[in-house]
Amino acid sequence: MTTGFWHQVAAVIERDLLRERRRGDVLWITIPFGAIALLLIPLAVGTDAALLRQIGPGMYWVIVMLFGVLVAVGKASSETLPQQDASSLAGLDPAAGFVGRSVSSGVLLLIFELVVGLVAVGLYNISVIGIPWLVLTLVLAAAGLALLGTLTGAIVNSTSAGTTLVPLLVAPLSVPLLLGATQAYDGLRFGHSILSWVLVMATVVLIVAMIGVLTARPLQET
Amino acid sequence: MTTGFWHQVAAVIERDLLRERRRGDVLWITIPFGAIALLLIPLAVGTDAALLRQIGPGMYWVIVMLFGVLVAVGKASSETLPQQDASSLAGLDPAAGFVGRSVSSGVLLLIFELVVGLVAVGLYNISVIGIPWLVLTLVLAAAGLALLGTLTGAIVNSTSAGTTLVPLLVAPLSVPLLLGATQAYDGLRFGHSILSWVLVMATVVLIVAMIGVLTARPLQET
Amino acid sequence: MSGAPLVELSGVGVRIGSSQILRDIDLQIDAGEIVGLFGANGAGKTTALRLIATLIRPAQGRGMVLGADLTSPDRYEIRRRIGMIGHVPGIYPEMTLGENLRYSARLAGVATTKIPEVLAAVGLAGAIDRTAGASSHGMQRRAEFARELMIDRSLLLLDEPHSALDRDAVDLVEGLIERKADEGGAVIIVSHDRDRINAIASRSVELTGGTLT
Amino acid sequence: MSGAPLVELSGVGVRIGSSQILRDIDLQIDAGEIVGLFGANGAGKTTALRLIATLIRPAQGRGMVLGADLTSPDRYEIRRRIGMIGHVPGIYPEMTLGENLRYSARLAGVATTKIPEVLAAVGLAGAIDRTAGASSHGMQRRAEFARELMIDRSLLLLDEPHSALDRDAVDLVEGLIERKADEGGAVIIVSHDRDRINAIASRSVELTGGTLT
Amino acid sequence: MQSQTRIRRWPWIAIGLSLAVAFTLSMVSPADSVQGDLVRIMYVHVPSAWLAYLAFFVTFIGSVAYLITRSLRWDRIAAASAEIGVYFTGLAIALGMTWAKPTWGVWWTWDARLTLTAIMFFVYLGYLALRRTTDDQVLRAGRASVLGVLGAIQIPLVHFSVIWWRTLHQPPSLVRPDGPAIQDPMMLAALIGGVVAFTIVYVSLMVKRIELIHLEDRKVDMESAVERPVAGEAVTAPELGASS
Ligand code: HEM
Ligand SMILES: Nc1ncnc2c1ncn2[C@@H]1O[C@H](COP(=O)(O)OP(=O)(O)OP(=O)(O)O)[C@@H](O)[C@H]1O
Ligand SMILES: Nc1ncnc2c1ncn2[C@@H]1O[C@H](COP(=O)(O)OP(=O)(O)OP(=O)(O)O)[C@@H](O)[C@H]1O
Ligand SMILES: [Mg+2]
Ligand SMILES: [Mg+2]
Repeated sequence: MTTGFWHQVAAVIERDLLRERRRGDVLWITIPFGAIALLLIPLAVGTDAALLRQIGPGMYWVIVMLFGVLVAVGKASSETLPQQDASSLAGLDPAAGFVGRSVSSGVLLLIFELVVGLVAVGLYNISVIGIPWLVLTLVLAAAGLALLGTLTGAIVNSTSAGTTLVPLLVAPLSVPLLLGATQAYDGLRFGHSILSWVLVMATVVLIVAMIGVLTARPLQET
Repeated sequence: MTTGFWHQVAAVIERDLLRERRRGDVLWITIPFGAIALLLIPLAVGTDAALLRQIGPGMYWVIVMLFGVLVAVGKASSETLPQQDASSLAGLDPAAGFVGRSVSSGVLLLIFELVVGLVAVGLYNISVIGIPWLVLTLVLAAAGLALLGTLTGAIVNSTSAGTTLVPLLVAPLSVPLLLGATQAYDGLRFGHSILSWVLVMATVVLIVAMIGVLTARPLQET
Repeated sequence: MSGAPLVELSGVGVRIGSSQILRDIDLQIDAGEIVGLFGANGAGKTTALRLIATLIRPAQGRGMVLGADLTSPDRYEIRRRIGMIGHVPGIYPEMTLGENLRYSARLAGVATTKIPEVLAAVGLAGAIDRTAGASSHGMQRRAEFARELMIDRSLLLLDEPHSALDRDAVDLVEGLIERKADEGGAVIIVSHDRDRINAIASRSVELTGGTLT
Repeated sequence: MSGAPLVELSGVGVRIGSSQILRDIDLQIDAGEIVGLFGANGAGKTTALRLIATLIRPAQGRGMVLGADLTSPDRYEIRRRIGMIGHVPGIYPEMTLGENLRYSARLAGVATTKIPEVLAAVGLAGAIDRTAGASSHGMQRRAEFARELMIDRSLLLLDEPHSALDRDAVDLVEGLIERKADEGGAVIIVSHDRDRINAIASRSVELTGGTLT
Repeated sequence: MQSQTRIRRWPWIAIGLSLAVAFTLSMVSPADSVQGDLVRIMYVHVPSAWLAYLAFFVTFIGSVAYLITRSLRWDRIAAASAEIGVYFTGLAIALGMTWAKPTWGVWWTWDARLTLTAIMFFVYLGYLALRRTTDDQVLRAGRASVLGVLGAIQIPLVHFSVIWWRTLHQPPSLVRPDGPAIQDPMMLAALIGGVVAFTIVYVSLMVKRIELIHLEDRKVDMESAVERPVAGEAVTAPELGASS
C-alpha cells in the first residue's frame, strides 16, 4: 500500500462526506428517524421503566445494526456507471475505493451511534460505564457494519448476474458483530472480562475488510 | 376521479413493481436484513422466553415501521428528473402518481410484514389470534406507512431543504400508526375490543391519503 | 384553436434559488411553426423548454401554452399534448423499451397496440424486449422519439435532437418535425448546429444571458 | 513508448450477458493518430471505447493498451493515462465543479493548483463554486474536458464530443484533440457527423454489427 | 392596502391589560391543600398549553384553506399562528419542567404527554425552519401547508395521551365527560381568567405578526426586482492557451 493508495482513500472519503453533507440523507433522515424509533419503542412495548432499562441496550444495538447496514449499502451503490468509469480512469484502485467508502460510512455510522446513543441513554436510563471499552465497541461495530454494508453494496452494484443472493450470505456476518457488541456491554455491566468479545468483533472487522479488499477488483469487473 | 385517474394509478403500480422485480432491493436486501434483525433481538436482550413473548409484538411493529417508511421514502425518491418530466408530460396527474406509488410500496410492505411476521411468530412464540382482525391491522399499517413514506419521499424530492423536513413529518404520524397496531394486538390478546384502535389507524390512513392527494400538485412544483 | 398562438409568453422570468435564469421573455409561436432556439452553454435554453412545457413556474410575467395559463391548474390538462426530449433520456433503465412505451401509453390514455408500430418506425422493432439499460444511448433516444410518435402531441420541444442519433435516425426525426408542423402543431428545436436547424426551421431566436435577442 | 502502438487489438470480442457485442476486432493505433469511429446506433461504439479504456474485459482475443494487457492486472496502472468522455457526464451533481475536479486530481495524483487554470481554459472560471447539478448540460461537459486537460492523458476516448457544446467550446475541443495528437498521444472520436470528424481525423474506421469494416 | 400597512397600537394595550388581570387573579386565588403555592404555576401552565392547541389548530385551518384557495393570505395566518403556538408550547414546557422538579423530583421523565409535547414543539419549530429555507412565496406556502396539516394530528395525541397511558402527568381536570374536577370557585375563576387573558394575548400577537409577515413578503418582492445573478454569467468563451 503506497502513499498513493492512502491519498486515494482520503479523496474517496472526502467525496462521500461532501455528497452526504449536501444531500443530508443520513444526517437529516436516518439519524432523526433512528432517534424517533427509540422514542417509539416504549410506546410499542409499554412504558415499564424497569423493562425498558433491561431491553434498552439490546434495542439500541438492533437499531444501529439495521440502519447501519442499510446506510452503508445505500452509500455504496449510489454511483452511476459514468461516475464509476470516471473514477476508475482517474486511476482509483478498487481496493482504495472500498476502504474509502467503508471509512466514510463508518464515520456516518459513528455519528449515528453517538446521537442515537445519547437518546437511548436519556430515555432508557441506561448506565454508561467503562467508557474506554464502550467507545472501542462502538468504533468496532461502526467499522464492521460499514465494511459489511459496503461489501454488500459492491456486490449489489456489480453487474454480473446471480449476485442477488449474496446479501443473504453476507447478512449472517452481522450476527457475530451484534452479539459481540451486546455481550460486551453486558460484560461491562456485570464486571466480567469483555476482551474475548472485543476480539470477536475485531476478527469480524478484519475478515470483512480482507474479503472486501481482495474482492474489490473482481467485483468491479463487468 | 375519472377512469383515466385509475388507469394512471394502475400504470404507476405496474411500473414500480416491475422496477422492483428487476432490481430486487426490497426482496433481496431489505427483507433478509429485517429478518436477521428480529433474529438478533433475542441475542441482544437475552433469551428469556417470557420476556421475548412480551416484547415480541412491539419489536415486530417497530421494525416494520422503521423499514417500511425507509423503503417507501426510497422508492418514492428513486426517479431522475428526466424520468419525472417524461411522466408529467405523458399527462400523469401528480395525485395519481402519489396513489400509485403508495399502493406499490404498500404491496412491498405487506410482503415484508408477512415474511418478517412469520420469522417473529417462529422466534418469539407469539400467538396468532383473531386472524381477520390481525390481517386488517397488517393491511392498515402497510397502507399507512406506505402513504407516509411516499408523501415524505415526494417532499424530499421536491426541495433541497426538504430532507430536514422528513423526520418532522414522519414522527407525528407514525406514532398513532404504531400505537394502533400494537394496542390492537394487545387488545386481541386480552380479549378487549380493538375497534377503536382499528379506527385510529384507518383515520390516519385516510388523513395521510387525503393530504397526499391534496398536496401532490404543490409538492411537485419547482 | 383557430389562429390562437400555441405559445404566448410576455415578460416571463424564471428564478431558481436566488438566480434569475430567464428574464423578460416575450415569445409567440403559432401553429405550423418550427422555431430554432440558439444560445451559448448555460444561456437558459433547457430552462426555457421546461418553462414552456409547464414544468417550471414563471416567477414574473404571464404565459399561455396551448390555451392554458402557466400558473393555473389548467396546465396539468394540456401537458399530455406537449412532448419533450431532453439531454438525458427520461426512461426507466430496468424496464424494456416496450414496457417503457406501455407505461407512457397508459398514462396518456393511448392504445398500447400502437407500440410495435412506433418502435418499428424508429427502427427498434427487434429491440422491444431489450431493457432500456442494456440499450445504447442512441437506441434510448430513438425510443423517446417513438414515444413522441405514439402520443399525439401538439407541441414538440427538442433539446439537441440530433445528438446521439445516426444518419438514418436524423432523417426520421426531421421527417417527424416537418410532419408535426404540417399537421398544425409547433416544434421548438434547441441546437448548436445552426446550419442544420436553419435548413428546417421557419425562424429562429437567440437566447443570451437569460433574455431573447 | 518509442514506436510501440498505443492500442493493439487482435481478434478481440466482447460479450455482455449472453450477447456478443463486439467480434473479431483488429485495431492498431499509433502515437499521434486521431481516429474517427463511426457506426449506426447500437453498433457497439461505446462498448468499444469502454473496452479500450480497460473497463470491460474482452471475452476473446488479445488486446494491449498503453503497454498493458487488457486481461492482466497491469491495466489498473495505465488507466490513469486514459481519458474518456461518454454520453452522460460522469461527475457528481451534489459537488461543485471545482470539487469534482479536485476529487479527480487527488485520485490521479495531480496538483490541485491546476484546477482554476483548466476551468478557465474551458470558460468556466466563474462557475468553480457552482454545483454540477445546477450547471447546464454543456457546462458539465465542459467540466469533463477540463478534467481531461488537468490529468495529462496519453489516450483520449471521446463519445460524441460535439454534442451539447456551443461553437466556442467545440473549437476548444478540436484544439485539445489536435494538441494531444501533436504531443504524441492518440485520440479516438465517436461521432455521427462524418464531415466534421474527417476534417480533423487522420483516419477513420467503421463499426457494423460488432465488427470493424 | 392602506389599512394593512398602518401600524396598530391597540394590541399592545390589550396584552398589557389582560396579563395584569390574569396575574392578579392567580395571586388572589387560594393555595392548594396538597401543593401549596406551587399550584399557581398551573394558571400559566395550563392556559399556555391550551393556547398552543388553539394556535396550532388555526395553523391547520390556515393550511387547509391555503391548499384549497391558494390564497397567500391563509398561509400568512397559518405562519403567524404557528409562531405564536411555538412560544406558548415552549412556555408550557418550561413551566411544566419547573413544576416537575419540586413535585416529581426530576426535570424530565419518560411520560407520554411530556414526550409527545416535545415532539409537537419540534414539529412546529421545523415548520418555522422550513419557511426560512425558501423565499419563493408560492413554493414556501405549498410545502409549509403540508406540515401545517400533518402537525395538527399532534393536538389530539397530546391531549389524550394521559388517558391512553396512565402515567405521571395530570389527567384532564377541566374538560372531561363528568364535569370539571376543580371545585374551588376562585381557582376555577383564576384558571378561566388566565385562559381568557392568554386568548387576548394570542389574538393581539396574531394581528401584529400578520402585519409584519405581509411587510416582509413585500420587501422580498421588491428586492427581486433588483439585479440578481443571471444565466450564462458564469460561462465565458474558452481560452485553450491559458492551460499548460
Ligand atoms: C415538563 C413537563 C410538562 C409538560 C411538557 C406538560 C405539558 C402539559 C400539556 C401539553 C398540558 C395540556 C393538556 C391538555 O389539556 O390537553 C398540560 C396540562 C396540565 N398539566 Fe402539565 N406538563 C408538564 C408538567 C406538569 C407538572 C409537573 C404538573 C403538576 C404536577 C402538571 C400539571 C398539569 C395540569 C394540572 C394540567 C391541566 C390538565 C387538564 O385539564 O388537562 N404538568 N401539561
Ligand atoms: N449491459 C448490456 N447488456 C446487454 N446488451 C448491451 C448492454 N449494453 C449495451 N448492449 C448492447 O450492445 C450494443 C452496442 O451498444 P453500444 O452502446 O456500444 O452502441 P453504440 O454504438 O455506442 O450506439 P449509439 O450510437 O446508440 O451510442 C447495443 O445493441 C446494445 O443493445
Ligand atoms: N437547479 C439549478 N439551480 C441553479 N442554477 C441552475 C439550475 N439549473 C440550471 N441553472 C443555471 O441556469 C442556467 C441555464 O441553464 P440551462 O440548462 O437552461 O442552460 P442551457 O442553455 O440549456 O445550456 P446548455 O447548452 O449547456 O445545455 C445555467 O447558468 C445554469 O447554471
Ligand atoms: Mg441545455
Ligand atoms: Mg454510444
